[in-house]
Parts: sequence; C-alpha cells; structure tokens
Amino acid sequence: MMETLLIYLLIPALKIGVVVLVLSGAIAYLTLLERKVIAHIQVRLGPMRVGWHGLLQPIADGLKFLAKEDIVPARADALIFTLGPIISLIPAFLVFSVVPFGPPDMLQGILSKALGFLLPPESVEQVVTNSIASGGFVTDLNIGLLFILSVSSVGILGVILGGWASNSKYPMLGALRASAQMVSYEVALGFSIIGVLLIARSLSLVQIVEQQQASGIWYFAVQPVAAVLFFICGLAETNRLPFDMPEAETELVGGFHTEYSGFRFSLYFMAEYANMITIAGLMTTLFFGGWLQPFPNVSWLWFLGVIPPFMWFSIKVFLILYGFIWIRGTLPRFRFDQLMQYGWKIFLPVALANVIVSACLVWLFTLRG
Amino acid sequence: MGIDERAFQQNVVTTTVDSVVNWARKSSLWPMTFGLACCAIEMMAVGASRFDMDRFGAGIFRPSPRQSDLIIIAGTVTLKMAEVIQVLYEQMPDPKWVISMGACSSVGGPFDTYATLQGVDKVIPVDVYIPGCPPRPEALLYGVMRLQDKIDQMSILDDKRLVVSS
Amino acid sequence: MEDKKKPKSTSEPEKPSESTKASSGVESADEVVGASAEGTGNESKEDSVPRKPQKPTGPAGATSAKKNPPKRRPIKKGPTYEDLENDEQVQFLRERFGDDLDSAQSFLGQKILTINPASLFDALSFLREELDFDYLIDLTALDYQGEEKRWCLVYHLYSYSSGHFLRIKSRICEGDVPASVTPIWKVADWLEREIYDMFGIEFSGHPELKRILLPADWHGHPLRKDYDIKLQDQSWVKKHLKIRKIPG
Amino acid sequence: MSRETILDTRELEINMGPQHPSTHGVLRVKLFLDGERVQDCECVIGYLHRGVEKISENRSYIKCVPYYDRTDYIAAVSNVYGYVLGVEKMMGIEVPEKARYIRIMMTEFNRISSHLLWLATHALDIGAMTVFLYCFREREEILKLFEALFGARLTTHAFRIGGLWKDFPAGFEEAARKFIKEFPDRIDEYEELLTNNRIWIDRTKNIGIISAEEAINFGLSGPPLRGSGVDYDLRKIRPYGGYEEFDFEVPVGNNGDTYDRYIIRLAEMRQCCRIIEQALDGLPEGPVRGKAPKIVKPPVGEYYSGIEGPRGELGYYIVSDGSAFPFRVRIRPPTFISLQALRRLVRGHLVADVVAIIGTLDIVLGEIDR
Repeated sequence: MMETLLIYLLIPALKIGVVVLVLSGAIAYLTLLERKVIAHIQVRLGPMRVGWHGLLQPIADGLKFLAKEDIVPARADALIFTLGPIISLIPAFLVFSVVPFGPPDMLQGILSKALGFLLPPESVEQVVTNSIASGGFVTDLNIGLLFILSVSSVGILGVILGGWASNSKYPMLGALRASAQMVSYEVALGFSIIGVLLIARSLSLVQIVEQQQASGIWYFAVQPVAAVLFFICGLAETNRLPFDMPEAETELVGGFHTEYSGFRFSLYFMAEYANMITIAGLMTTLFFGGWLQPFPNVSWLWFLGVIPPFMWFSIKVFLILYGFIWIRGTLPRFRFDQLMQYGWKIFLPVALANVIVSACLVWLFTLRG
Repeated sequence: MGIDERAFQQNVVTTTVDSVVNWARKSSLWPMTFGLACCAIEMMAVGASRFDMDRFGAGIFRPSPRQSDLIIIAGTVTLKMAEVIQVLYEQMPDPKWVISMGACSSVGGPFDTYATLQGVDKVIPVDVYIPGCPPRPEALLYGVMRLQDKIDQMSILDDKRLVVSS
Repeated sequence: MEDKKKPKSTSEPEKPSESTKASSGVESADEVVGASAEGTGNESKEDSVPRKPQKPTGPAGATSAKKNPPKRRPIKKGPTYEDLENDEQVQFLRERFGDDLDSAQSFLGQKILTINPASLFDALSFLREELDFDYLIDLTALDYQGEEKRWCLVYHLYSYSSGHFLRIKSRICEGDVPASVTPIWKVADWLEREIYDMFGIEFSGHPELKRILLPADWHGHPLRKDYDIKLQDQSWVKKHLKIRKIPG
Repeated sequence: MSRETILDTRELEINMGPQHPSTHGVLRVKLFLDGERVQDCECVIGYLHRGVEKISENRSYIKCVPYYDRTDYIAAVSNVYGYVLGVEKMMGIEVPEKARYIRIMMTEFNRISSHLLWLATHALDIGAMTVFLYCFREREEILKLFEALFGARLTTHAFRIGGLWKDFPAGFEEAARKFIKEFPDRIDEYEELLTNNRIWIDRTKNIGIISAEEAINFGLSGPPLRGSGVDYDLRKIRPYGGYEEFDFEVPVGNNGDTYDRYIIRLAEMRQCCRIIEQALDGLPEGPVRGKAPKIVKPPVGEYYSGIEGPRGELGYYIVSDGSAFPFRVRIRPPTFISLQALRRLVRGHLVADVVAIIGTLDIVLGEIDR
C-alpha cells in the first residue's frame, strides 16, 4: 500500500513540484540569458546593477509585475481576457510531464538512500525499480509524442483568445497572424517528427532516447533534414525572430498582448519562454539523444560519462536555446505572407518528402534484416 | 470608518515589504518606446552601446503603454500631441512614472509659440525633470537614477504616489 | 498694358504704380533697384525700403526696418534685382502670355517671373508641358499685410531635362481662390494644404483641402502677419486638453 | 435586416501612431486594410509642429540659426549649412577657404551620422536589432567629433554666418582620419549582416517601387529619387560652398525599390568618406571666421538656397525686407514632401511593408512638421 502510494502519488508529486520550480527558474533566467547574450552580441553589457551582473534582474522583473496594476480594458471580454494567458501558460508546463531529463533509473540511488530509513528493503526495491518513481521524468506515456503535439496546440488558443478578447485592432491582427502561423507550422513540425517515429517505432519519448542509445547514434545523424525542419518550425511555433509575426513590435506594437499589463502580461511572457524550453527539450530528446552523452556506445569516450545524464540534457537544451537567442540577435523579420509561403511551399513539401524517403529506407532496411 | 487609522501606519512588516517592492520597481523600470523630437535621438543613444540603459534594468523599451512603467517625454510637446500624451499616460498601469527630458518638455524650451505646450507638467504629473537641449545621455541616466531614489521612498500604504521629500 | 514691357528697362517713374498692382512688395522694391542698377544706385533703393514696414513682423522688425535704411545702405552695395526681358525663355513666355506675365527679373542669378493670377494655372501647366519644368521644388506663400494684394504665391520649379531653375510668383488678393496645381504636380497636394493651414488661402480643385499641421478644429492661421506668435487657441485647449487654460 | 452574410468583408481601419515604435517619432498613419493588405492610407502629421517658420519671422537672422538645428535634429549641421549659405550669399560675405573646407567636411560627417541613424532604425523596423546597435556605435564616434568641434552632440549650432565658431581643437584631424580609415570596414560589417541576407532581400526588394517619372512628380529628392534612377544631386547640379572642387560619385539605383534606396545610402556613406578625405588632405591654412557684420541685415531681396541634405533637397527661401529680421524664411523640407508619396507607395502592400516603406523614406518628424 505504502509502496503504491509512493510510486504513484508522492514521488511523482514531488517530481512535478521540482519540475515546475526548476522550469520557472529556468524561464526567469532564460530572460536574463537572452538579455545578456543579445547585449553582448550588440556590444553592450546588459543588466549589470541588479545583483552581480544582473543576476537578480528576473526576480525584480517578476516582483514588479506582481505589484503592478492589472488593467482590463473597458471594452474587453473580462473572463476570456483573464483566461487567455492561463490557457497559454499551462500547456507549456504540461508538455514537460513527458519530456525525459534522464534515464529511467536516474533516481534509483537517491531514492534507495532516502527511503532506506523509512521502509523495509524489499519495499524500497519495489519502489526503486519502478521507473515511474525512479525515472528522470514525470511520467512515461506510451503516446508521449502525440500528447505533446495535442497539448501544445492548445497553447495557441490562449493567444487567439487573448487577442480576440482585448477587443482592439492590433491584438486582433496579432491573434490572426498567430493562429495562421502556428497552425501552418504545426503541420510541418508534425511531419518532421514522423521520420523519427519511423525509425524509433515508438511514441514514447523515453523509448526514443533508448533507441538512440541502442543504435549508438543520435537521430540527428539519421534525420538531418527533419532536425533542421524541426528547429525552424520550432522557431515559428514559439514566435521567435525571424518568425515573431504575432507580436512584431515594430509593426503591431505588441501583437496579441498589446493590451495586457502587469501579471497577465508576465504570464504570456513566461509562456513564450516556456515554449522555447519545451521545443529545445523536445529537440534534444528527438534528435540529440536526450540525456545521452555524445556517441553513447564508443567505449573510449567513457570519461564523458563523468557528467551525469541530467547535465547532458541541460547542456544540450542550453545550447539550442543559445541558438534561438543568437538567431534573434542576427536576423531580420520575415513578412507575414513570406512566412506562410515558406511554411506551405517549402517546409511542408520537404517534410513530406523526408517522410516518404525515410519510410522507403526503413522499409528497405527492415526487409533485409 | 471605524478603523483605527494607526493600524495602517508604518510598521516592521510594511517597511520590509516596501523595501522589497521598491527594490523590484526601481530595478525594473521599463520605459515606453516613445520619442517626440531631438531628445528622442539622445534617448535612443542611451539605449545603445556606449551608454546602455539596460545596465540599470531599464533597457527593455516596451512599445505598448500597458506594459511600461516609465514614460520619458523626450522632446517638444505640442498642443496636438498633449492630447495624445494624456491618453498614453492614462493607459499605463499604476505605479507609473514620468521623466520630462529636455527643456522643451519641461518648460517649452526655445519654442514659445502658438503650437507648443509650455511644459508637459501642465497635462501630466512629472517626477523628474532633466535640463538640457537636448540633455546629454549621462544626464538621462542620472535622471533615471534620481527616479530610482524617488521610488525608494514609496510605500505600499499610499495608494497614490509619494511626493518626494526635500 | 503694352507699355509694361518697355518701362521696365527704360522709364523709371511708372514702376511703383505698376509694381503695387502686379508684383510683390519685395519685388516692387527691387524692381526699382533693378532699374537703378542701370541708372544711379542707392536713392531708389532707399525709397523702396520705407514702403515695406507696413508688415508688422512683431515690434522689433518694424522698428529696425524704419531705423535702418538711411544709415547703412550706402556703405555696401548689395545684390539687386536685374531685368530679364532679354532672356530667351522669358521672351518665349511673353509671346505666349503677353501681359499676363507681369514681370521677369533675376536676383542673385535666380530667375523670377511674376504672373497674373488669372492665367497662373495655364502658365504653370504650360511650363510643365512645353518647357518641361517637371519638378515642383517648393510652393509657399508670403503675407504682405496691408497691401491690396495681400498674398504672394511662390512656386519654385526645376526642369530635369534642361536644368533650369525658376521662381514663379503671383500676387493675389485676400479672398481670392487660386486654382490648385495638384493636377500638374502631385507634390502640390500637401504644400497647398500647408498654405491653407498657415495662411488661410484656399485653392480650388484641391482633392482634400483641410488643415495639415494644426489640429483640424483650430482657429486662426498662424503664418499671417497679424497672428501673434504666442496666440494659442484657448477654445481648442479647453476642449481637448483636460486643463482649463494654459497659463502664461 | 440587411443582406449581410458571413462572407461579407469590411475594411479594417487601423491607426499607427503617433505613439508607435516604427513611425520614427510622432507620425500617425491611418491604414485601411483588407486583411493584412493595405488599401489606402492617410498620414496625419503636425504632432511636432512647433512653428519654426513663425519663429524665424520673430528672431534676428543670427538667432534663427539654432532653430534650424532643431527642425531636423538628425542632420542639424546640414540644416544650418543651408541657411547660413543663403544669408551669406545675400549679404555677399566671403567665407575663408579653411572654413569652407571644414564646413563641407562636417556636413559630410553629418550625412554619415544621419544615414547611420537611418540604417539603424530601418533595420530595427524590419527586425534586425543588432545592426541598430552597431550603427549607434559608429555614430557615437562622429558625435564625439561634433562635440570636439562644436561643443554639442546633437543640436550643434555648427556654423556661424561668415564662417565657423572656432578652429579645430588639437587632435581633431587625427581622430577624423582614424574614423574615415576604419569606417568603410564597418560598412562592410553592416553589409555582411544585411545586403546578401535572404530575409533582408525578401523584405526590401520590390517593396515600394516608384518609377522615375512618378518620383519626380511626387517631388521626391535625395536617395528616394536617386533610387529610381534620377541622377539629381544638388552637390553636382548646383554646386554650393565649393563642392565642385571635390571628386565624388553620385550613386544611382535603377529599380526604385526599398533595397535600391538602401544600397544607395550605403554607397553614399562611402562617398562621404572620400569627400572628407579630400577635404582633410587639401585643408588650407588660415582663419575660419570671415568678416561678417555684428547685425546681419541682408539687402531687400529673396534667395532660395538649396543644398543636398542627407534626406534630399533642403531649401531655405529667405525673403528679406532689409531689416534685421527675416520677412519670411520658408524651409523646403525634403521629407515633408517625400512623405506624401507614402500613400502611393504602400497601396497594395502588407502592413509589414508599411513599416519598411516609412523607414526607407527616412523621415524626420521635426522637419516634416517644423
């Protein structure tokens, strides 16, 4: 009884708590990272005075938003106006429930030590060997990928509703752009994943990583086109430059969140960065071997194993996020129609072709062996 | 009212909260992307590499008044524009601050004519005046720092903004 | 008015009367000067100046103008208006427009034609079509308050093909409605709106003649000489700004 | 009930500005949209109308000068130059040789700084924010030079009637030489970020095309006109202040689109460096202040002094009645006139292009509204 409670309730709850906390912290410091990196790209220093090299800046920003007046415009739809940012933020967090940070036995050591004081050894054994408790993830859904795709599309609703409920023209245009952009890039994004699915033969993210371990190679090497596509579509999905149409500051003032202020605005802000982390985490998992070290099966690279799996995951996510920021500091913005053209006329056909080619190859190889 | 007014006087709790909230507010002054004339160019220079207002946490220029804490009136305020500035000011969420940058927005500057408003403080309250035509970027930075000092004296007990003492 | 062509170069006494009729105050003054270049120099210039101070530029402007002429003038010989009747283009225009071309002069090498407002539009479209003055550089107005023909419209033209630069002037009375030149040059659109805004001169045939710089419901035209520089439209202020009156 | 169906569409009227990040100040544009496509637009200006022309009539000739600094605050040096030239011409004042050279040099520096600011904001509008800060970095260097010579960064009151305020300070020449030596490399840096960038080309090529004829009819001047292939540069056509002694080219485009105008401005910056170099090399010795009377009273007359400002033809039509106060100073504002073309240029484009087109006209509201 106690074991079941531990496995299915207490430990997952703890993990969820930790994930939410870590993720919130990561979001906060991602904003700082972005400011610092872009500042240095632009020959500036970025935040320097608030804490050592601006380390307390995100905390100050967050607190300020909390203490700010929260305006609901007179002609806005108050209920939906409030719901918008929440709908947008929750899926961003929810997605992380299936993204694995580490192998299924990541927490075994810690758990067995911690539970050793409380429980008899056989119960500890029972808890520890169950991957739901000891895995480096909140849960391992066998349809994980599907779950992610469906949940993350809900996030768009938050943007659309927020833009619509503001009852103002710029947010309206921003919301329209957002819906069109996200829907069209969602398609290409989905297709780019299929190549991976074909090879891994699983929708579970944990198994996808394990397959990469088994084959000894990251899927980036097998599916380079899909990886690049995923990255680009990921930029578009998260409304990052050069695809930041929905909130294009110099065109639509703030896009869908023009009318938002105070804490509600900060929720949108957080959702955007949470989505960035999600996409980076997904990309790491699908194409860059998740928690695996580079070349997991090459024995003379054993020293790379000194760095724990969780750290490998973080490093990869960090690097991808850095790439996001770097691109923001370098490229101009697309125009809306160009963006749609690229989406439908280039990325989608390429993704489709990639699926067909990979399917043929997989079929050929499996036929042989 | 029936409530003892002393209940809302300064005490340990409120002063601590004050200091935390004030610290957050002064460390994260997001100005509005809003320029009027010559001073706006200097304001841009303050945001750029050599001066870099972002160092003080005040570098994120928000285009929407709803998301900004600070409006820098940088340039001559004409009567036609004064009307707009009033609306913009009202659109900003509390607490909000105003810096009047340069002679024109402070007192009308050299443009004592039919079309210009002789000082933006006639239409919206101003926290910090910066002299100069246009002020040097350093002057604007100093103005922002003075505003931070002013924010430090705020208290959450006051609904309205505090008048700076001395 | 046949005599108009000749008097310019030969006879002096007729000039003042003619100039008040046709050309601007400034020009009239300098027409005399232009003539005097041929004759003797400075007296005519002096008598030209005192006619000016009708315009109240503000107190200082008027007084200094009054004080100034007798003392300094003789020391330095400034540039003068010169007659241009012998110019090829002018003669060509003269043939076409006859008396409607009131005068043709140059000042510091810049050609100035004064055209009767009645045929102003024809003349300008002729210049555009026949002489290929395809570029309207600028269009503005001058206010000679107190004179019968209060306004002077000033067009600056340039021809890309020939490289000629030309100034066209036309004196009109208060209340006159000259024809808009927007059909000839699109650039005139805002320029005419600005003149309407600043001087209150209306143009007929303009697509949308409304205020451009000042608020739409502003009263008064600030570049008129009788408009005080500090005069703010208090009724506008009361209506639009939530303050009662702008002090000071 | 009317026959409205769900498929009926209505024109969306959207208001850009006067507080909008990419209207470069307080321009207000009313856009009439069909979806994202612009059907029509209307500019509302005058939010910065300060009455400079009225002020000019109420100040003496010398006291007018600082106001022209503030009409076009980005190209303050050029603005003062045009007016000062006009007054000197009317008065017949000879400017010393050295002052002439320094004037041309500083005007060209000003052209560079103005183009840099244009490039910065234009790139920012299109979303390339790093170029913005790079440009400001170089611009600061020029402002340092201004500060050394004129004593101010932005509103410099650069030239006096009759010459300059004072000669070069020590070390100025070396600093100027250093700048023009390094600057072409910096332009290469911007070009690296933009010129061949696919997104930049997509956003600027074939955007806001205007033919040469139309450009002339709309009264465009400066880079927008030259972008359409009209070789019109007052420095060549009606040389003023001694420009005929300098050897430089006038870059001309052929498509008349936003990209061409961008290329032209970059090329112009390189030409500016050439002119400055020649001015530094040929700098004569001597005084920098000519003989000008204490009270400036041009003789009765009128003069149109046009110069090639960074934004196009900048003219001062000065009418004197012989007194110490101008009878009228009409400023021919280059971008007031070119902004009219906006309506023609944006029609049929998307909202995002409006931003690019406003940027490419290089407007300065101080000069539009005066």
